[in-house]
Amino acid sequence: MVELRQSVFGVEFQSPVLLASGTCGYGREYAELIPLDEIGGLVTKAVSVEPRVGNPPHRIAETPGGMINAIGLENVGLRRFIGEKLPWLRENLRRAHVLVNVVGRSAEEYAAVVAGLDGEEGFLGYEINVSCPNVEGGTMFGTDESALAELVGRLRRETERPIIVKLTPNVPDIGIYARICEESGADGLSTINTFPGLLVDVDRRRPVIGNVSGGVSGPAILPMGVYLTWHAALSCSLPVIGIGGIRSGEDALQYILAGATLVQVGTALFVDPSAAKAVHEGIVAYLDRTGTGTIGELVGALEARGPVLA
Amino acid sequence: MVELRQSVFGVEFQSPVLLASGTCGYGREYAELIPLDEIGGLVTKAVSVEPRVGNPPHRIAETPGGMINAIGLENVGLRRFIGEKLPWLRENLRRAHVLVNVVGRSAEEYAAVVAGLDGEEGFLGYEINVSCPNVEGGTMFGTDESALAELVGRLRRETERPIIVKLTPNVPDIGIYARICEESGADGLSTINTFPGLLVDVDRRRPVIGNVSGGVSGPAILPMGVYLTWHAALSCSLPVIGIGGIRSGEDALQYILAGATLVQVGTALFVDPSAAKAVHEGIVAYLDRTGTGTIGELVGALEARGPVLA
Amino acid sequence: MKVQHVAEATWWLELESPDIARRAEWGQFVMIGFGVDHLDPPFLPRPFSVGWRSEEGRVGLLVRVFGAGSRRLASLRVGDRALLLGPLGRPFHLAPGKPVICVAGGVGLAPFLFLAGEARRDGYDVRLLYGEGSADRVFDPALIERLTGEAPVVWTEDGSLGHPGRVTDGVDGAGDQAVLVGDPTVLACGPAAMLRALAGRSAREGFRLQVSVEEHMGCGVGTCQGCVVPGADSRWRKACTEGPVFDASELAWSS
Amino acid sequence: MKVQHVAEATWWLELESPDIARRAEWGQFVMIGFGVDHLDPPFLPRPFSVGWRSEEGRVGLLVRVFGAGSRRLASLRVGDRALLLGPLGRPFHLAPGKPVICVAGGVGLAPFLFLAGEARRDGYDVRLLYGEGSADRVFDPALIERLTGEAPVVWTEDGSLGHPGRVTDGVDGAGDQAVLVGDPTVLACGPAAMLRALAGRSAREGFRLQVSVEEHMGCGVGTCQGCVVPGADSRWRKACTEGPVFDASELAWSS
Ligand SMILES: Cc1cc2nc3c(=O)[nH]c(=O)nc-3n(C[C@H](O)[C@H](O)[C@H](O)COP(=O)(O)OP(=O)(O)OC[C@H]3O[C@@H](n4cnc5c(N)ncnc54)[C@H](O)[C@@H]3O)c2cc1C
Ligand SMILES: Cc1cc2nc3c(=O)[nH]c(=O)nc-3n(C[C@H](O)[C@H](O)[C@H](O)COP(=O)(O)OP(=O)(O)OC[C@H]3O[C@@H](n4cnc5c(N)ncnc54)[C@H](O)[C@@H]3O)c2cc1C
Ligand SMILES: Cc1cc2nc3c(=O)[nH]c(=O)nc-3n(C[C@H](O)[C@H](O)[C@H](O)COP(=O)(O)O)c2cc1C
Ligand SMILES: Cc1cc2nc3c(=O)[nH]c(=O)nc-3n(C[C@H](O)[C@H](O)[C@H](O)COP(=O)(O)O)c2cc1C
Ligand code: FES
Ligand code: FES
Repeated sequence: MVELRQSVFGVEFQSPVLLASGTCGYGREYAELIPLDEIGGLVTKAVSVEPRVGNPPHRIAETPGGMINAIGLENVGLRRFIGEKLPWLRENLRRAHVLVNVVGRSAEEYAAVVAGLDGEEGFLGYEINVSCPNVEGGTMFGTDESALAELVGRLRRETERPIIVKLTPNVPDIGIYARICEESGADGLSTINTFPGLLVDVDRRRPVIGNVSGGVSGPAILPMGVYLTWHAALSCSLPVIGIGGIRSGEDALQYILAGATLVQVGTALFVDPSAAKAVHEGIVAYLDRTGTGTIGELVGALEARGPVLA
Repeated sequence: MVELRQSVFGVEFQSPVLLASGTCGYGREYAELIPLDEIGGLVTKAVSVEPRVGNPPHRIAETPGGMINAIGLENVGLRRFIGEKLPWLRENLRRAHVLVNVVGRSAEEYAAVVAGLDGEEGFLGYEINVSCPNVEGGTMFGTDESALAELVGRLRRETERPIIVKLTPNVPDIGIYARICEESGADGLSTINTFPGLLVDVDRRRPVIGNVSGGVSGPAILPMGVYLTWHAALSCSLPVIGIGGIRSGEDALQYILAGATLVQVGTALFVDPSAAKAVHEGIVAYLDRTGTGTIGELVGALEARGPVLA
Repeated sequence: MKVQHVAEATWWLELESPDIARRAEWGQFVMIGFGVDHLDPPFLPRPFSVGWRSEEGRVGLLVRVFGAGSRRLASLRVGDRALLLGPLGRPFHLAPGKPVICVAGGVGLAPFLFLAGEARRDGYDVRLLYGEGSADRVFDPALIERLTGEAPVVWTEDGSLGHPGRVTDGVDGAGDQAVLVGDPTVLACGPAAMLRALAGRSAREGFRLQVSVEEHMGCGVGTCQGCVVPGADSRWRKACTEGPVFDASELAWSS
Repeated sequence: MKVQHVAEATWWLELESPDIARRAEWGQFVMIGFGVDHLDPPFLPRPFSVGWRSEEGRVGLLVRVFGAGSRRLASLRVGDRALLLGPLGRPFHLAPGKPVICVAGGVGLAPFLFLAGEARRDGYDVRLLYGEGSADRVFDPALIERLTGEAPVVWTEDGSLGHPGRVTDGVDGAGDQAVLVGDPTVLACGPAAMLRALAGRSAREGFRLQVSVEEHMGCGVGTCQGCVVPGADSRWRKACTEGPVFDASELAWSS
């Protein structure tokens, strides 16, 4: 018998496989297709203080080996999330854990979501999405070192639940941001969010995506995600959740060997909702085949010298 | 008759299609497979002051929708480049233009290559590869604003030939670097170089690539390359060469509509050396089909508002 | 798996899927793809209307080639395996006892092959108006008759087959007897411009109109929020779970 | 295009390519892929030794499945099209009039199917030693005899066919008569460990040894510098243009 359980963020995860934010709604939509309570858990679609209407169509399109999306963080907002979405998760997920993906235009907005949710039941903690444009400063928390430190520090004061910061890939040195999160009191990291991309409809001479640019996800970004996960994990001592292009147990193991404690499956769910369970089973098969007793032995077991970059 | 000629960098390019650095050697290797003198030109493998031995194998591997490489800038060095490689290019390319890709560990090394080459014949100008780790400072010219300004300014004083700076994709705002290049005297930009990636051999629990990490190229990065080309082109008034994942005329047109004056084909040459010519012919067919007289009308003709980022 | 070339750039696929065949309702769709090991288009699965089903558990799809994804589907061969998710989405709703007018533009024909045949057997008076650009694109009327029990009224824009003009002209009864009689339910599937024209008329003339819309889809089940179309109340609607069939009055039709 | 399952995980492909068939030399290889429209592995073309050629312009490849790329090649069907680039690389060089000993480990057999048949016809005394893990992996000796004019001496590690042990034992003449006689040229293709063992002996015992090496390849023609192997002078060698066949003494053999 192989052991996939791990203690992370103060609780036990029965499987390292979670569903990625924005690709599994609020869980319920996939309830009939994915045995949610048999995997590690899921991350909700982003929740903001106020509801957001999101972007005009087309919101998604296929790219070589992946897809591009610009949903625009459409979501029902904090109040309706608590009233309409959280109860189902609370009642239906007994063993799988729920992380709430949080976005805001300002540190205040992020803090308001955390403060507003913290007294509720039915979820474990927060995944803080810092790749969202900060309209006030015209920058992003995820690419501004001091803004990130301030944001994480502020959220830390709002909650004792796990705070996991989801980093953006388009920085020269993700290790800097990993360390900032650790020093500011975060409990974990998620790497990575999507890459900015643009797809042109050459016949209409217009962007395919209504929002012009969007985020690229899927198998195409797998090697970048593994690299950034490895780099982030080596740069701090926080547990890291590996994300990007995972569609098999072997893909997940690339992340785990590179240093991820947990992984998330996103785009692959669209291609086949059973992918999440298949990733879990692929990991089990690998442990079996290689005679590895527990998955913990594999986390960060890659034999390789650290990144060349500082 | 459609018109593919354009005046760029003070000369006429008969085609917007060039071969990307590191994917066409020094031209000669592809002479029998690609009608080099019928396309826009080529960019040589990186040239450094001293020869470089490069990285241990494996140096390349396939990734989903692309590949990863860590050649380690193996090259014959300035002196042998002048003695052994340049003469063939000078004698065999009459209409196609040659750019020499330049790397160095310090501004001095870059300057030495440019100074050493400038009096020679057989090439048009320089493509400055600033995504190469600067061993002294532990950083990269391509992600350090002041180092980049200094480097470009310094090279400007060494030569009157076109200086094209090849930018790295892993920065939060490529527009900043585009403007720095313009202000420091560059004549053009190349976007983009490869994305850092890591591929893990899960059975051996080791990186597939001898150098551990490498650069990801190929179709997988096409939407990122188009986005960054668009962003760079909107951020300055320099001509931009679009690079990343191009394998058809339509791919090239995505870059051109997004603002690229020229394009480069790289990884696709490995898959099929005739890809470069096919890209050229695909562009001709598009101009024909859409009744576009000259390719210049298409450069930056994308109808879209600018990037959301500053 | 059966694949048949039925008109210019148009293929008829029959796939084994007893579960979908049993549960499908008129107007529903399936997501068809090739699983996570497949990177070439269609990497994301593509939505196709259920175009037919058999007692034996086969599902028929009418596939027209637009891009690389549909081209790959059209090149499926006997023995190939595809991944089907469905049946998905809200179906058409017929008003009991009232006549049904189906307006099909191009491959918008697909859901009506399914609906017309079964609804007629259920006793509905169904009229099928079917428009294409030209004759070479028309799905064989004899085949349609075999699938649905009656030949369609065909319109071609260039007049190369059936009535000349647009299928929407057929709603006026142009070239045929009047059709908007007996408080009919009009169902439409086809290009956006065709749906918009009908929606305008439905708003002015007050007939019941249900439209099946198209939008890029990711998941097909409501999780990705990728497939939105504008609602009349300036809220987005998900084409996959709130549609693809909408009451025309529910949507915003401003061009 | 002909595809034939010839041993466990091993297929024999015959492709139409008159130009390659005409120009190929013993030990050369081809890059085989599916063109730029194909993203699934093999996205990059893969190197395979020319395993045979016919007067009529067919080229034979012996393909063993290691990963996704070779699996796709093995699943080619009659009528499928592949892209071939070749013939590429430096061939084996025979010493005129001297006996030739081919040592093949696994699919390292491929170049020798080509060489042994033609070299024998050219009057060379060729002996083929062929090792596999077990009998189910062995390419039918009768077929080898048909292709090369003589049955190989087979070794299997588990002894399930032919001589028990490693094919390198065969060089000692173990289980057979002595082979290293008459100033032979030894040619070897197979796993790195096998080549290393032979290179060590060649250095000690002084027989001529040429080895065909493997490394990941991108371009196959010398532009990408992806395929290097370490040279004895601590310079890298490109397996595609300076190899794949090297004099054993040219390479560094330290594990
Ligand atoms: C509910 C529904 C039912 C449909 N039923 C049928 C049918 O019965 N027969 C038929 O031939 N077609 C049908 N379509 C349209 C069909 O899905 C598209 O033609 C197909 O997805 C095009 O894919 P492609 O790769 O060939 O095109 P692409 O090259 O990807 O693009 C061509 C066009 O296809 C559309 N498209 C692209 N990606 C997607 C996506 N992920 N989801 C949806 N559309 C996309 C766009 O309009 C685009 O302009 C239906 C669409 C929907 C939403
Ligand atoms: C000159 C030469 C001749 C060869 N001749 C034969 C032959 O006749 N028959 C035969 O069965 N095999 C031959 N091979 C080996 C064959 O090329 C590999 O088995 C094949 O590339 C594996 O591809 P894959 O996608 O199945 O494996 P992958 O899943 O990609 O990896 C499996 C193994 O294949 C190798 N590999 C991966 N990518 C490449 C690449 N781009 N180039 C080269 N190797 C790679 C690696 O060793 C890897 O461990 C030859 C190799 C070389 C270099
Ligand atoms: C349609 C879609 C919507 C997404 N929405 C969110 C979101 O709301 N918040 C977030 O942090 N990430 C979001 N993501 C990013 C994913 O969670 C994930 O980081 C990314 O897609 C890479 O993983 P993948 O390649 O497995 O999809 C979204 C991705 C997709 C494809
Ligand atoms: C094998 C290989 C070697 C490369 N070497 C160089 C180099 O020496 N200098 C450079 O600026 N870019 C180099 N590149 C990057 C390419 O020039 C190009 O920017 C990148 O591959 C993206 O384009 P593509 O997707 O068309 O390959 C190399 C790329 C590959 C695949
Ligand atoms: S297709 Fe994903 S929500 Fe409709
Ligand atoms: S495979 Fe490209 S140099 Fe050898």
